[in-house]
Amino acid sequence: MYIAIVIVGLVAITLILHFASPWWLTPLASNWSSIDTTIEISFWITGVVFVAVNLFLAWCVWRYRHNKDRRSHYEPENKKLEIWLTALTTLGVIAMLTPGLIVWGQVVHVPDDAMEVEAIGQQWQWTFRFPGDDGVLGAANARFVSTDNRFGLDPSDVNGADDILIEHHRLHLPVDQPVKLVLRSNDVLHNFAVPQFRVKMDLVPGTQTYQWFTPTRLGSFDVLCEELCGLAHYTMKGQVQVETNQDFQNWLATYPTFAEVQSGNEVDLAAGETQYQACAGCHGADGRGNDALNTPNLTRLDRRYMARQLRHYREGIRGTEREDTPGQTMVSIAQSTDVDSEADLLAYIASLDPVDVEGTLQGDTSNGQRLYGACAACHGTLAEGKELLSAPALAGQSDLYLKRQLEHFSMGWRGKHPQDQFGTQMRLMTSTIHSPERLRDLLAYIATL
Amino acid sequence: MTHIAIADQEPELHHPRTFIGKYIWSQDHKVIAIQYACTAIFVGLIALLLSVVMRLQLGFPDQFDFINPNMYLQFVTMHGMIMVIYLLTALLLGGFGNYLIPLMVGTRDMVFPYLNMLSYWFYFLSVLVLLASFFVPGGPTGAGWTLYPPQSILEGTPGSGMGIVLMLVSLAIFIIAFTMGGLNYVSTILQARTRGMTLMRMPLTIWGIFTATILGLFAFPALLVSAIMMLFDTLLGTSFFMPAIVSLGEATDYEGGSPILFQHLFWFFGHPEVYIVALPAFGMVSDVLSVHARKNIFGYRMMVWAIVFIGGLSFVVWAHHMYVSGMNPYFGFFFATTTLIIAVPTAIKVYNWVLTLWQGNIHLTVPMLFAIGFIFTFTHGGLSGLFLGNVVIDLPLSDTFFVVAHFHMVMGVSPIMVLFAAIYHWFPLVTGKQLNTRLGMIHFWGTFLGTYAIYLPMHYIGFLGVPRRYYALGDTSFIPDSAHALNANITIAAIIVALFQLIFIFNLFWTVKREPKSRINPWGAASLEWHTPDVPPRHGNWGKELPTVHRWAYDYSVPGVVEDFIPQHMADSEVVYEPGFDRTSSGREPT
Amino acid sequence: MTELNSRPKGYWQHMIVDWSADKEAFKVNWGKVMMWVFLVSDTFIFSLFLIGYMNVRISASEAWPLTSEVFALVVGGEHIPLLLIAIMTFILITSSGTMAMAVNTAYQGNKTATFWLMVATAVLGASFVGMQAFEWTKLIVEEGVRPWGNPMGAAQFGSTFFMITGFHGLHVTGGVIYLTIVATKVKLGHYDKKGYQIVEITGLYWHFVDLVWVFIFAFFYLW
Amino acid sequence: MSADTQGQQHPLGLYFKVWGLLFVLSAMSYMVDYLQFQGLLRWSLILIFMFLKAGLILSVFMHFAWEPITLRIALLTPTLAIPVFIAFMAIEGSYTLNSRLMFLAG
Ligand code: HEA
Ligand code: HEA
Ligand code: CUA
Ligand SMILES: [Cu+2]
Repeated sequence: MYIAIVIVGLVAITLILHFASPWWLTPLASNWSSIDTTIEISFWITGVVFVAVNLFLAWCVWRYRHNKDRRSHYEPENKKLEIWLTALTTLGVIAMLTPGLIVWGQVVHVPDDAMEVEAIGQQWQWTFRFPGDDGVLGAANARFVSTDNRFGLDPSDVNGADDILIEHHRLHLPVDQPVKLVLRSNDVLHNFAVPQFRVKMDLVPGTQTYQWFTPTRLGSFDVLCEELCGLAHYTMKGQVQVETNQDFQNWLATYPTFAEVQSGNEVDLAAGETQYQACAGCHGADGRGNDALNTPNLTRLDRRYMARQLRHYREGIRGTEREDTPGQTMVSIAQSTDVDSEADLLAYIASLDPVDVEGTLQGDTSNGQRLYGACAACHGTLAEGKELLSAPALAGQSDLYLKRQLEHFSMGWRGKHPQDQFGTQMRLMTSTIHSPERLRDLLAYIATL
Repeated sequence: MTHIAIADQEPELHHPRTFIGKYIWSQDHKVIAIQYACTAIFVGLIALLLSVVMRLQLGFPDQFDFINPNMYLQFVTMHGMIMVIYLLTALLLGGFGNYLIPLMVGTRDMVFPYLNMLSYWFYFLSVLVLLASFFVPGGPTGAGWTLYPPQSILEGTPGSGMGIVLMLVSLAIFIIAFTMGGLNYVSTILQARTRGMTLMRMPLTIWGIFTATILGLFAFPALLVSAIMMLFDTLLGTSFFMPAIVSLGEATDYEGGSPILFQHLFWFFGHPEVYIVALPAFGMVSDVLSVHARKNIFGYRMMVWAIVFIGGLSFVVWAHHMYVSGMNPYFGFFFATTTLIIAVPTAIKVYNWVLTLWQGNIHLTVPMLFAIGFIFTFTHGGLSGLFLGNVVIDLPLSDTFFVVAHFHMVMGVSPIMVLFAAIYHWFPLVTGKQLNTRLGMIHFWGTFLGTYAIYLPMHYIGFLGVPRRYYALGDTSFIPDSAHALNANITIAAIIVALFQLIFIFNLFWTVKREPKSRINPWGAASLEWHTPDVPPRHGNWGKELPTVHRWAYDYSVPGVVEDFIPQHMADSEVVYEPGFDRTSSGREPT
Repeated sequence: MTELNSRPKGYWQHMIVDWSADKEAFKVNWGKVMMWVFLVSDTFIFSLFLIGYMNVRISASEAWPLTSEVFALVVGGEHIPLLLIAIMTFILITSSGTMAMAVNTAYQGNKTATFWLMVATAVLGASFVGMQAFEWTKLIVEEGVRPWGNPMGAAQFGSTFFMITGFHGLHVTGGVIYLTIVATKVKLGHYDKKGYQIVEITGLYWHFVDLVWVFIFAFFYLW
Repeated sequence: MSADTQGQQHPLGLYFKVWGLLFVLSAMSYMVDYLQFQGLLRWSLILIFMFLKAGLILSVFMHFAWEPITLRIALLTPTLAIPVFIAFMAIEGSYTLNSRLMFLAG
């Protein structure tokens, strides 16, 4: 008895939830309105079937509930009824499938005027590549990947030389321009999904995959990795910024070609040394940092990391919090350093002898070791840092500095800016530390490495 | 030597004397069934516990320090794997298959009892190996139950060392166990039926189990092959599934393999697997509905053909799990079409279940409630499957919580509802006692309403675009805050549902200890298993003489007959008609 | 019993009669049915191995080693391609023949002949495995083929080779043990009461192993 | 048919004939390699000899030809799934190779 009423109730609740709730597909921002239409069609067909079948079910349960004085009707089968139902269902299936297949035909077929862009996935970051003037992406293979050739382009392929490398998780695209997004992975499976565009495709190491769409709305959209790719899968996010063609061209012009990246610049160590005098006051002449002044050990940091951080300070991505005094200091310093000769400075710092700063924090190192398990994937089991993964070394770093940074991450003082890809990841990762005790254990363990 | 059918052979049974022979190394299909069931329910409860821990993290991110991203992935993986393989497959086929096949087709035991016993012990071993992976360095694998390489065997995924090796070994052992059991089920059903038991007189339960077993025998090889290849990749450094890779900044020696190959192999197994757990449930629920509605199952022959057809089709739809995997995109046309075609035979089954209730005389007993709940949840889950099957719709929905909601509705709720229905239904046969009805009612309402409260909203979380296998969502620009509140509510519902299962477990023990013996055949079922000389049936099942079957299993409420059901083994001459009833007009089984 | 049904005429009628029979669907011993079903399942295993091999071979961008050279034997200074493989093929076929005769003699009740034919089959099988061991050794030691790589080309060559022939070799080894057990029991007269279907069932398994070799020979060595 | 009453029994002569034929076929498929046939001819010969051998072993040695038609059909039907899988995996393999050669520098 109740069950009949409950089923009617559940059907009602389902319908109410569907029509009254705010939860539905995010507003579309690409040409794929036909996908939404197909969903709509499927929704109506299945919705009608759902309501009809279950209301009939409830009615049967109610109408034919047990009654001592009645017997069931004996009817093994009813050919006509069954054939009718089968035919109707087949019709329903055809009605759903036909638009689906037609739209899939469009999905598979890339229009000729599509602009080609490559998205490269790697645990757990996104980078992008444009084909450059020749309009052809050079061949690439994971075999070629090294710290000097992070995209793994084939150096012998002439088509690759003018490819523009975007070493950043933010992709800009011109509005209303069809894009063929070529997908490549250097390590494991990933997936490039933008919910607003309704696109999604796996990146498969060892082959190349693709998808296409036309962004139709200006704005910034999240790229999510939706194929389990290991521990930090959930932190692997990127962005697509859709803008006018002019803005797009300006943006693209700021990135180097493969050839430029390969040739590298001559550095002037002596000039770097002079520049460093400004830093030496706080970071020490040997670069070992100074806990009293809250400065980190620079000798253990790699050049790319430092360059990125300076840029972040300069562009208001790091150190923006008023109460973050050391950060605020660095902001003004970074703004006063000369961007063009920064390479000299960083080369000089990199040439300093690495120094290890002794740990000062006490804690349960075996618990710390357990916690460090998650960090090891990127920072290395010896906390030596991995330049290819953009993860700085932690060993030998001042533990008070590390502590402060981890606290900043968890408070949102650092890593909150959408442009700060790795900061965002660190924010997600530090949220698993949970307590000051565990933080201390972790740092005490890192200090032993 | 003339060939003699098993049903006509002299019985030769060696009754075990010792306790060990009777209950541990037993070759009696009923004891083996109970061993299977207990082990499966035990690991199932572990998987349930894992799901609660996962839900806590999803509902209340970062509130609990006993879970971290590593453990989250490990729990998801083990939860999924245990539920699908070690709980559902084992319980439906190893448990119910073992118990019901010989009783329902009227034989004394499986054709090869010794192999049947081995089957259980191999299953037991596979469970031990599986559980052992929780205690090895690095913990169990966290690659998702799909175990996709390359990540599953590379640093950066939890349990990529010992964890994945033990997982694969455990699966291989499970497959051996399944094959030994499955050969028995198939041969018994084909070759050892009793006199008068034609295939078209078998209860649908047997049809479901039979087809599922066949699917298993031909689908598990794909899992075995991919497991062996992956073991080679991880232990010997071969490159079946591994192309050139820079793993976490280190170059590896792998070269030239194809990750997509694994996905094809896995889903060539994986899709039939989901029907392996669905078909026995379809069969059992048909019987439960028919018995408790006191009405024959509607359209028996269509039901049989639908089962067989679904089974056959399930081998040509596998790549609907791979629409966005980067396979050749033109495959999408073929697989979308085959996938949606499956909806037709499945729809027939749904209609026939409802039509069985139509014009019936429905007893709302606990098993019946679960069966009706099943129709509702399965319809919902199946219809959401049609979204995913229609390749373009899968584009926005794949790998989101919509998929999670779909397969829980259709697999995590529906077959589980049938299992409960089946346990409540057959408990009086297995133990001679009827499970406490009041506790059963509470359990039903908690489970039915609770699971719908979990999975209905989950579809919408998926529509919003929340990806699956995410430890935490972090900040996104497109997900409203209300989604987080929704997640919290889902978690609360999940915890409540889990607590309701305790009532069920309590009920099991309570009934065995405290309840009085029930009537024999309390539901008035017509199929053979309820008509053994002893209840619970003893070793050998049938005493001296095998029963002879005279009719199908669904002669309920036959017009003119005094009783409201005619047992399968009752000859026409024994049926008592109401005085003055014209026999020639009475109903007949469809043949 | 089904003697009520007059002999069915034609395939179609036969099918209908069998499928609608009670007791059993096939008028054969259940053990044989079980073995057949197992063999179909095993067919899937080997097919999937071979399909996996096909897929990695098709998608390999590196050259596939030339099998007729890799598996050549030098006899009297002469390079003879695939010689050992050919011999192995002949051995397996011979063993299939002896097995077929064992089945025949078993049904005639000639236990001694059955025993010796089965032993011959087992010995041939064992020598097959021995030659395979020789082939593996040669490949590993002389040609430098490893599961994870080889000097001649695509790494998957060694992987698939060791995996597929290894799995087949395990089947042969298992078969030899199975044959030995059944042969002994035949000799001891364990089946006098039950009948000699068991020999035929063993034979099915053995022929299947031969059958698989036909495919491996064609696809792996010749292709 | 003897299958019903007795175990499978067939004239020895048949076995010997088949045996001989198997030897001949094996030798012929070996010659395909020895004579270094290439291309389509090679593949079709390999396949022809393979299927002939397999067919002989299956139908005569394994007595498949004498089994009841019901059993034969029941055993052969499921294997239909294999050619389907072969077809898809062959297409998939070429698709992968294609993408490797075009974009991945080998
Ligand atoms: C018991 C298990 C079970 C069952 C029965 C099904 C049934 C179906 N499934 Fe599901 N599925 C899973 C278990 C199951 N599935 C699992 C475990 C996964 C995820 C695995 C993973 O990735 O981890 C999955 C994933 C999954 C995907 C992949 C999604 C993705 O990863 O992107 C797809 C896509 O096609 C799909 C489709 C279907 C379809 C079309 C059916 C159909 O068979 C449903 C048919 C039923 C009905 C249609 C309802 C009844 C019909 C009517 C009432 C009338 C109908 C009327 C009309 C048609 C008009 N399923
Ligand atoms: C049969 C299969 C089954 C069952 C029953 C369940 C039950 C549950 N599952 Fe799970 N689940 C899977 C199969 C199943 N699941 C699979 C395959 C995955 C994918 C894994 C992957 O991505 O790799 C998954 C993943 C998965 C996720 C996704 C995680 C993610 O992607 O991030 C979540 C999240 O909420 C979840 C939650 C739950 C909950 C709350 C329950 C339950 O708590 C629901 C309520 C419980 C019951 C209704 C009772 C169940 C009772 C028993 C199990 C024990 C006794 C049984 C008997 C006596 C019959 N499951
Ligand atoms: Cu990359 Cu998930
Ligand atoms: Cu599926």
